[in-house]
Amino acid sequence: MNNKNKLSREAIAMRVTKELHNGNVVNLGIGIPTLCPQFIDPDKFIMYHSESGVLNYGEMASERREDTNLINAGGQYLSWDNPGMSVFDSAESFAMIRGGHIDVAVLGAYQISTQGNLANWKLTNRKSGNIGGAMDLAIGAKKLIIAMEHIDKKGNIKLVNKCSLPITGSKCVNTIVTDIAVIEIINECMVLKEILPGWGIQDVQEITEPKLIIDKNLKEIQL
Amino acid sequence: MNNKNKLSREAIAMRVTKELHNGNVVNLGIGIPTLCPQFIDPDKFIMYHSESGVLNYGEMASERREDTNLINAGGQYLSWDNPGMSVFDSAESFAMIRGGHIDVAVLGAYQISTQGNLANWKLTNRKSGNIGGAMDLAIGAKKLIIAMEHIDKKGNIKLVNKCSLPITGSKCVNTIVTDIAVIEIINECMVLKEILPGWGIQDVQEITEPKLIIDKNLKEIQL
Amino acid sequence: MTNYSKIYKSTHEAIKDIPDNSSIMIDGFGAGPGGTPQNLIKGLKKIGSKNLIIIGNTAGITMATGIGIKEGSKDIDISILIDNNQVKKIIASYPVAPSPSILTSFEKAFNKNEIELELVPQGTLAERIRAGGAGIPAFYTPTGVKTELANNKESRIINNKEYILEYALKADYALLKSHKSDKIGNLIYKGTSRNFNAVMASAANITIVESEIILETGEIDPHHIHTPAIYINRIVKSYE
Amino acid sequence: MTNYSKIYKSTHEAIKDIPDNSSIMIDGFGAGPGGTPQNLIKGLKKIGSKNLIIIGNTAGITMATGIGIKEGSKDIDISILIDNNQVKKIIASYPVAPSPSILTSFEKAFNKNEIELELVPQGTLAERIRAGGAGIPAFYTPTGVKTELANNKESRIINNKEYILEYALKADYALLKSHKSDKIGNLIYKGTSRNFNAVMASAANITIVESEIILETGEIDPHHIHTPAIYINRIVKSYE
Repeated sequence: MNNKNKLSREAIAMRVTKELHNGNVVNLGIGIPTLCPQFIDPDKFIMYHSESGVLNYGEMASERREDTNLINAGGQYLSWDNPGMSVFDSAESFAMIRGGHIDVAVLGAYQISTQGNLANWKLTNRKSGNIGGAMDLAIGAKKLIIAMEHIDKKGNIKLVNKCSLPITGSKCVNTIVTDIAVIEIINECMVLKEILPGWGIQDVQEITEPKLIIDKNLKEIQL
Repeated sequence: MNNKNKLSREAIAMRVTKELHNGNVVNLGIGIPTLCPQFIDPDKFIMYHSESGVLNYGEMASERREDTNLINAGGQYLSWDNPGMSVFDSAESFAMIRGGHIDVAVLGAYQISTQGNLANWKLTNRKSGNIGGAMDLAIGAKKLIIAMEHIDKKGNIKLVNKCSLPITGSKCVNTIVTDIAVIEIINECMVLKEILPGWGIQDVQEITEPKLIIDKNLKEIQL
Repeated sequence: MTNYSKIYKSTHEAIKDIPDNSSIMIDGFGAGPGGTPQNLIKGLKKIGSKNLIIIGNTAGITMATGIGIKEGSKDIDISILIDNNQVKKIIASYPVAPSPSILTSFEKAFNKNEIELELVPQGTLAERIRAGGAGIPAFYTPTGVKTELANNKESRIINNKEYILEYALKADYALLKSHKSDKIGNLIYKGTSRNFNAVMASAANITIVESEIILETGEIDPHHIHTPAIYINRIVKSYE
Repeated sequence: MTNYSKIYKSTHEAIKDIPDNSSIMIDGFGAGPGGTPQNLIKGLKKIGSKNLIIIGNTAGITMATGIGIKEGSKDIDISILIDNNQVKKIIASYPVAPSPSILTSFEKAFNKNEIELELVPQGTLAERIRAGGAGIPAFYTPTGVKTELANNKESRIINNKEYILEYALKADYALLKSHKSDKIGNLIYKGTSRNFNAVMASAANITIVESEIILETGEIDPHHIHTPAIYINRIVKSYE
């Protein structure tokens, strides 16, 4: 089964961008989510927000113009050139998040439960983990999309009945885009909406702990 | 007794300014307090704050340069020219007040009780009164000075055992500068510190309901 | 794609969907016309929506008192909505004229029990609106403790000091006035006209701004923006 | 009298009175050196005050990870205070390196139980500090509800949604970095280096800023000031 084709990290990001609509304010977490902007339909206007205190940022800075005073939450240098960018303090940055002003947050995950609980800040083999802005984004964004590989590198299942890792937020996940499927959480059930060609429902179910509900319009993943 | 000399409103303001120290942040209420700046020792640097969202304002604007976009809380036009002025929003303006960043507030009063309760927002013959920033200033300023006439125009006593009018703040008044005396509230007692020449202790007591404690260093009012 | 624009063709287009029974935040510190979205208020009178709840610092004192307005000015305030019987309730800190001898439109209606009032200290009003925009449902504050405004409010001792619990304020609409706006709604206010505008911007479902100057997106230095575009839904040009 | 000045002659003069057992807010978003008051941190190492509580977004991850710093840079972070055994407790949202394979000074000490940690979500940290500066002793927030951070915290249902109660954070000192300051302490930050600096400014008993550029009072447009002078007690020039 694991020999079947899977989407690349870039292709996962590409699929996520179909969930981002014209005029949306979007916060992208570290990892796969950061890959999204390059795949956005150029007709769409997306305002990107970062916890570090910046709205409507654009490209990464070219190497010559890197400025330690303009970074995203992951410490990447941003360009000063995006028209309409604004900068502000951390209280304002999180007022935007907690206050419901972010339309979509895209984050990674260690585990997601069928209730929509998200675990993405702490592993059991480490005495502490990093929360950063994840707990605020999890409960504050109007829509929370998780972009991740369906199972982890060691083959452990990430879509579970109950998170064994400490959770980041309760009942907060709306949509999960993995390398083999698109799943929505509806009424505390995982609903299989799209599936990668070459994968059968049973193949996906085998690496998904909760019983999947199959959407009556189940489609192939559209990129 | 009422034929005795009393301080003018300007002289009350002049006495108040002796309580304002170099480097202080000061908020001045409408009425007598507004008269203070003209009497400040020019060697003192005072940063004036107004609830309308301005810090370190200076003179009133000359008539030709009045701008409805730069006012104090009383609606008076301020000059754009004071070096080091800043403007900000109302949440910030009151964060400054409530957060204890105002060294001295100078307000007027209808009544003050011996506990230091202040009543200055509502009269009984009117269905509503104006609170504005008074309740925030009353409890937020590090030191609250009241500048007022000792009795009102109808001869009613304003320094009382218990306020009959709705209060603005509880146990908040520190110092009272009137047209005949300077009184400090210490341990819920009114302590007579200074008295206008020509007035005897008994004269002041007659128009002051609480029993005055006489400071052992009772002085004439120094202007 | 920086051609994205939130600009509406006219005041009327920007506000015509405001229904009866809406709650509306309207800035204007109240001591003068600075920061007051006068065209949006006039437009709101024209469309005539009824039973409105208006949230602002004053209940409209500028027109009746002349405070902060220049001689011969045609400045208006929310009194025109009260006179037009559109307002059922006011939430404000400074509802009446400073002098009891001047009766504003609000006070006349209030004395006849034709309008409700929720009186809120100015700092608590600003903080409740900020909380509404910032996802904070309630907070404790020292302002108003042991006053009649504390009646029926929860109180609590924290570190030996008494506080009362205040709840966030949100609204269906906010009507703002800015000095400059770019096409996506990054705003700059002038002087003290920022005061409640910048706080209300975040606390409404739909925030509409009239701006004296409209700039191309990219013309404002990111450091100079007072209200980031995230909070703004609709923009109209302010005319004299 | 605009000759009034809060400028100190040297970093040492500005911080030499910081005693043992102080709580100190230090900005630096942590993902790189932007906004970090590196000279004040070095000065604090020199004076050697012990048993400090440090409040910041990270527990010092820049030096160990290289995140956000340029090759060959000599940028430092609060790790130098931890290495010097000056810190007893950290309050932060992002205390360790993103990769478990990199051990920061903090994580080494933490794994040996030589240092305490209070972990706070980033937005809650910012809001608790803002509350500390704004006279709000406590507030309810949705962040962290039903997570292990909610253990031992009061919770409350408001309008059918669950929230937890969080308390204000204040400190004895705040150490800031600004791009510009005038002589009375009106500050301008550059880009995202504003983030926790502008919030911490208000929440300490004594706020000390190192500024890249020092201007005469009056040289900054009142509209462009990010942190008003009311919050600043001491200013020093930042040197490379």
